[in-house]
Amino acid sequence: MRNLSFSQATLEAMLEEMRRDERVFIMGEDIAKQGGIFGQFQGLPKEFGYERVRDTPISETALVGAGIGAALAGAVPVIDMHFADFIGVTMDEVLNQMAKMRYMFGGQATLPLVLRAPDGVTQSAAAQHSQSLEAWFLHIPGIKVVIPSNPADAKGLLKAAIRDPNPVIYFEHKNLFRKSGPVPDGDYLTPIGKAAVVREGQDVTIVSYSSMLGTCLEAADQLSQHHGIEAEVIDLRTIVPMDMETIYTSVKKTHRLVIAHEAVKTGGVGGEIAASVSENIIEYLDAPIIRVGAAFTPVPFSPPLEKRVIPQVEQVVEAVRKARW
Amino acid sequence: MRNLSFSQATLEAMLEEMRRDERVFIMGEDIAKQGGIFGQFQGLPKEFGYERVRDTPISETALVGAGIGAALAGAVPVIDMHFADFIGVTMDEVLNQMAKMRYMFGGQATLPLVLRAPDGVTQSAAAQHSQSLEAWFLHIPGIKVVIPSNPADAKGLLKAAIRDPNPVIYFEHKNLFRKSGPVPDGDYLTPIGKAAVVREGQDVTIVSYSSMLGTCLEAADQLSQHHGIEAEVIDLRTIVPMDMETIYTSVKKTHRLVIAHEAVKTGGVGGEIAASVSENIIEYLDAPIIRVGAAFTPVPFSPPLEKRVIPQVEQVVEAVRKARW
Amino acid sequence: MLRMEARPSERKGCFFVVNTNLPADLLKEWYYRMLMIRRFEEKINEKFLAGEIPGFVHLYIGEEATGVGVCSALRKTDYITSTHRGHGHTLAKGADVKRCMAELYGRKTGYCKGKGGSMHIADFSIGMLGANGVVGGGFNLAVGAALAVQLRKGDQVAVCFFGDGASNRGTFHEALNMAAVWKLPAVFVCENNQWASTTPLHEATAVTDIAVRASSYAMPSTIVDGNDVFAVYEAAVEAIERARQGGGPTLVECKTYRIKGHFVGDPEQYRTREEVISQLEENDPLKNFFLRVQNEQLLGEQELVAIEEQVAAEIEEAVRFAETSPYPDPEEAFDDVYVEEVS
Amino acid sequence: MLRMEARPSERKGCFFVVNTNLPADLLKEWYYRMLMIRRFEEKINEKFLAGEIPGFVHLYIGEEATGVGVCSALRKTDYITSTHRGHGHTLAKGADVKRCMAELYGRKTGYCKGKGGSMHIADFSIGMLGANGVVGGGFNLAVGAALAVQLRKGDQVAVCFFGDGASNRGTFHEALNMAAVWKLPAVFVCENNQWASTTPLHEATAVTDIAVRASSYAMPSTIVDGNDVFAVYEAAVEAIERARQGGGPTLVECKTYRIKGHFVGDPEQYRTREEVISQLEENDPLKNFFLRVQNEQLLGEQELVAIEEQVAAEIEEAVRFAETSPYPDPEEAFDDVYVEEVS
Ligand SMILES: Cc1ncc(C[n+]2csc(CCOP(=O)(O)OP(=O)(O)O)c2C)c(N)n1
Ligand SMILES: Cc1ncc(C[n+]2csc(CCOP(=O)(O)OP(=O)(O)O)c2C)c(N)n1
Ligand SMILES: [Mg+2]
Ligand SMILES: [Mg+2]
Repeated sequence: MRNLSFSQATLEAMLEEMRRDERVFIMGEDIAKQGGIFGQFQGLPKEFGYERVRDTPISETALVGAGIGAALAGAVPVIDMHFADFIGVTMDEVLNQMAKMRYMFGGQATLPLVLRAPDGVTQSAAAQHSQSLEAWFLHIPGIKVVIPSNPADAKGLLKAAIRDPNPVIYFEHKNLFRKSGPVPDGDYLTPIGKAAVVREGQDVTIVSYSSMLGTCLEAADQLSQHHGIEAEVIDLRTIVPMDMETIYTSVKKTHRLVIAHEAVKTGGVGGEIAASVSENIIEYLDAPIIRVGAAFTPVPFSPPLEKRVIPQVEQVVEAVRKARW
Repeated sequence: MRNLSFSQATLEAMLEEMRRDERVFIMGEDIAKQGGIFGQFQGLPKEFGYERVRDTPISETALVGAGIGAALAGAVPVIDMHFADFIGVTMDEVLNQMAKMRYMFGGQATLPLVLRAPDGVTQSAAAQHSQSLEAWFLHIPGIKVVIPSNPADAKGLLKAAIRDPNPVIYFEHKNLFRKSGPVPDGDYLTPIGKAAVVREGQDVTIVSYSSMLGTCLEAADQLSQHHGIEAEVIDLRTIVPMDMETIYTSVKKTHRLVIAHEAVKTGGVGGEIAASVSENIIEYLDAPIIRVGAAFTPVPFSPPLEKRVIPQVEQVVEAVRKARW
Repeated sequence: MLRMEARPSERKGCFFVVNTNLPADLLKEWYYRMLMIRRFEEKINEKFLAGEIPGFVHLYIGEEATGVGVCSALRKTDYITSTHRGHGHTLAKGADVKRCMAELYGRKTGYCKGKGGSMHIADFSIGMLGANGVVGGGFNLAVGAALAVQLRKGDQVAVCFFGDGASNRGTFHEALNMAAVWKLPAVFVCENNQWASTTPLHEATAVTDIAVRASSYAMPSTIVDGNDVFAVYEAAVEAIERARQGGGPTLVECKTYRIKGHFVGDPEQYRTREEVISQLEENDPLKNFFLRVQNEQLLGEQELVAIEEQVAAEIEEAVRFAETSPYPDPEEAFDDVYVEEVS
Repeated sequence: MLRMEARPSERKGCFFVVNTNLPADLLKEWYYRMLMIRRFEEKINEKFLAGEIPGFVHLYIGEEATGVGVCSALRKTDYITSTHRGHGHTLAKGADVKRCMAELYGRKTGYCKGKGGSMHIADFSIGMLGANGVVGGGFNLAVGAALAVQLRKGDQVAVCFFGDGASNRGTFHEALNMAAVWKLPAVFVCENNQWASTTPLHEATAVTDIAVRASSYAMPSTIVDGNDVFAVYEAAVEAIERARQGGGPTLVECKTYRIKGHFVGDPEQYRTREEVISQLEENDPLKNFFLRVQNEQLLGEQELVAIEEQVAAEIEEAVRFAETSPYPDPEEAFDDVYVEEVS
């Protein structure tokens, strides 16, 4: 076990996978020459050259479209989206090509493709550079979606995504890149499709992921210290396919459910979880299901405004206290 | 009251609004010369000319981007997306410009813009021409979304959308264009943000919209005739802002809720409704909330496959019968 | 039928003087493939109007020389990306007509097991990476395939077929720039058939020759008579060889014409019957070919007849195959979303 | 400061011979606006590094002549669209420096009430339709504004500023084609500063002159020294007048250089210090201007000093204004999502 930042952990994943499989390459805007905005590609070209670690023109539809074409033709592309916000530029490629090709062609196509999408709010980046859009992809059959909350999973999920024969979107929160945590030694994968219970408790289940997981753990500590409530905290880790079994098991124990994410609450991943629970195990619930998510606004620039629309620890605490009749 | 098809009703709306306000114009691919794939623009250029009824290059990002620019500069554009499936091509314009400009610019910008997006499954159009994507826009603050199920609302909502000072996406189901129904005489608007109770009942609430509303009404008839269940059917009509009050009122009466849409069930609008209900009035529920939606697959081409993944009357009937402990 | 219409005496201003050293087998291959496409599309037209084929169908009639001219210059292992008008490209690349037909019929024995249909026909075993319902969706797929080849230091080439209308999509620009700046082994083949659905070229496109646009990427380009398979082939060979040798991409514009409606059932109110008839008379690629090989005695009557008979038989067999094939079981709708089962 | 550095004797190879008939007021306006931008950006740099300005900030230093040259040829009612590097365009179009400064500070008195910040600064009252955090996001906004003008038979013009990097986005292609085919009153101004973030022009772009790309749309184009406000102005006047008279769009390429890092805080590992210094010495648009007006005696020493003092005072005042302005109330975060309140 070492202590590594997300940047270092994902860099290790890239190094290991590019060494293991020469079909793996990575391309994106401004990733090679200066090592990426978050230093997450630092030094990669030194080992693999500027062909396999490739700076591209500002052409996001080409970036993803060519990634898809390369995958169809036998390569294993990793595509850096620079900011997840720009995925809209190439949404047709994601929606109508990447997600559907295998199906439309009756299984002829295989698309071992990873889109790395740095998302979330970071220091007043404002409306076009602060979004969390994972919920859209819940609604697009054919794609897997992973979203780590700690460096160990960041490495394990990235390696798993690269080895997965399906297209995978890998969301990585911009504010986490510099955060550190323990990372196991050696070659390991974090399984796609498996949530993790990261804190046990019997009073309420809190489901979260990515940066908000940390917020929820803080809230859980406060709840324990100040309110005598022991929260069970689940780190979703994968959005598609979603590990509802782990959530059901926990809710059957705690009878209360709070879901928290940084993405806009309305239409978010929390809705899907709440709906599945109220469809399949509603009889276990002793309280309303409370969702915590960003306000229904674009993300504003000014710090006090930004803070107002993005969920904070207090809101998670409050949500848990509301999750009772 | 006349009996008009959706095509005719929306054509009337266009005629009336273009006569009323000379800032209104419409552009899209192949809409002027031949009247649109569904005849929905037939004859418009004759009255307004090929400037205000404008065929465009195959350039969807320009179509929407220029629509936004025109709105900023004082015009009132109506943009035909040809097929809703192509909205991915211009998703960045929708997500990062259209939805956010007013906010980012602190209220300086006004965007009276309508995107008309023909959606849904029609006769084996296959994966890239059959989608219902309204759920995405639930998650993008700054846009309104309407979706009529009958010709009267088709006209009233289109007129309301054109007069609305905000960007509005107007989904119109491809299979409905040729369907007919009564349309009131004269100038009227269907209010944006108001659902309609289209069938009263006390045993279960069924929420639906667009083409699936008809399926639900058929299901309600069968439930009444064969199972002695009287369903209350709500036509959502607007997806954003959503009229949860009407849903709450009904659920408080029936204590049971089924939501049905043609869009993929996972991550769909039904999830948001179920989550809101289980967050705010869960104590009124006597049964799990059941959602009906398309299977988690792209839409296949072959007729027996297509039918298998798209919800049919029987599935709604079955869902209602499941909505009991 | 075609041969009758195409008797040289009946055709005004017909002249072919240049002789050719092309092997007879290649010419026979062209005739076979072009005629196969023509007959296939005629059959699809008929069956679609009879209600036996579901979905939307776009016919390649009148454009056979471009697909066949280009694909006959390719190897089986080379890649092509296609369009909504993709049957011709598929057959030109060498796909099995039975499985094509079955796919359009939505049968389990089709290339895509009935999941794709006309707009998503594909045969990956011969590098045909799929028709595409998104206009302009294929540009970057071809760029990516060429990139994969370049990365593994392979010698395949990726060809992207696209329409004049598609050349106004942003994907055109991004793809050609990327291919040029990286010197990828790609060839962009514009099938400029003068129309994009109801819209004539000049109303949507600020230039008349799409080939002009190559200069935005410092890319070589060429314009050929897309109704002349000889000319298309020659241009294709040059571009493909350049790509294969590491010389980077080329834009080849083939001037042709869409003889049938945009889709089967198109009322065609946007153009006159005369325009279509004159094009059919003057610029039918099959007639052009037929007259030339007769005039120049490149192929004998018997060889031509044999091909025609073979094509007719294969089409008949394909229809029988499709019509007797089962529909997929409804539960198959849940397969092929992911590589493995994901619930 | 600038004047000191810019003494003619200190500058090698300086020569300006062409005389000019431009009114002194215009020259003063140029100097005032260019210097205002320079001083504004220097102040932003300082305050950002001091942690007083949040967000991401991209400076316009070295490119003042393009924004000012173009905007001084526009009317107040004309439109511009801008980029992530938008302070310069905003000030060049005539915005209030106090409200610009306050916006970058995230204050309630800023143009966007603190909701936008550097990347979303805008002043609709003077037709400045917004900076844009999406590279290439502005092309079609300008096309649309021009379309609105054409539809209402107005005489305004819409100018789109964009970078060399942005010219590889598909939106460039779609916008220029649409503007050309509809003969819209638009002008596309490329600020070719040789770099797109860490990527030099030639690595991402298959051509050296972005202006070449106009030929893909049969659009007139011109290339000017973007560090020479005289040249920029002249080209802008021609293009803008063409647009205003119904002659359709023009692509104007201004060759310039980004003297500062891509954003404040950029480690700039991708280029040498020498490259930057030599550009600063040879191609600083403010020096160029200053030397020329002195050499040709177009403006007097007193006039220049007066402008410098005014700019200094306004910047100081703007900082004071921003720093003493309140932050927006947190609850204001919920305003302006829609025109009316929508819960
Ligand atoms: C992105 C997108 N926009 C619009 C359409 C609708 N559409 C299908 S074919 C077509 C015309 C295509 O013209 P062209 O590229 O010239 O090809 P052709 O049909 O002439 O072969 C249009 C507009 C589409 N399928 N995809
Ligand atoms: C669509 C999109 N892709 C990528 C980025 C990230 N990005 C911001 S500025 C920039 C470089 C832009 O270069 P250029 O257009 O030449 O403008 P310059 O910065 O040189 O003024 C990049 C890649 C972005 N903001 N938007
Ligand atoms: Mg065409
Ligand atoms: Mg630049």
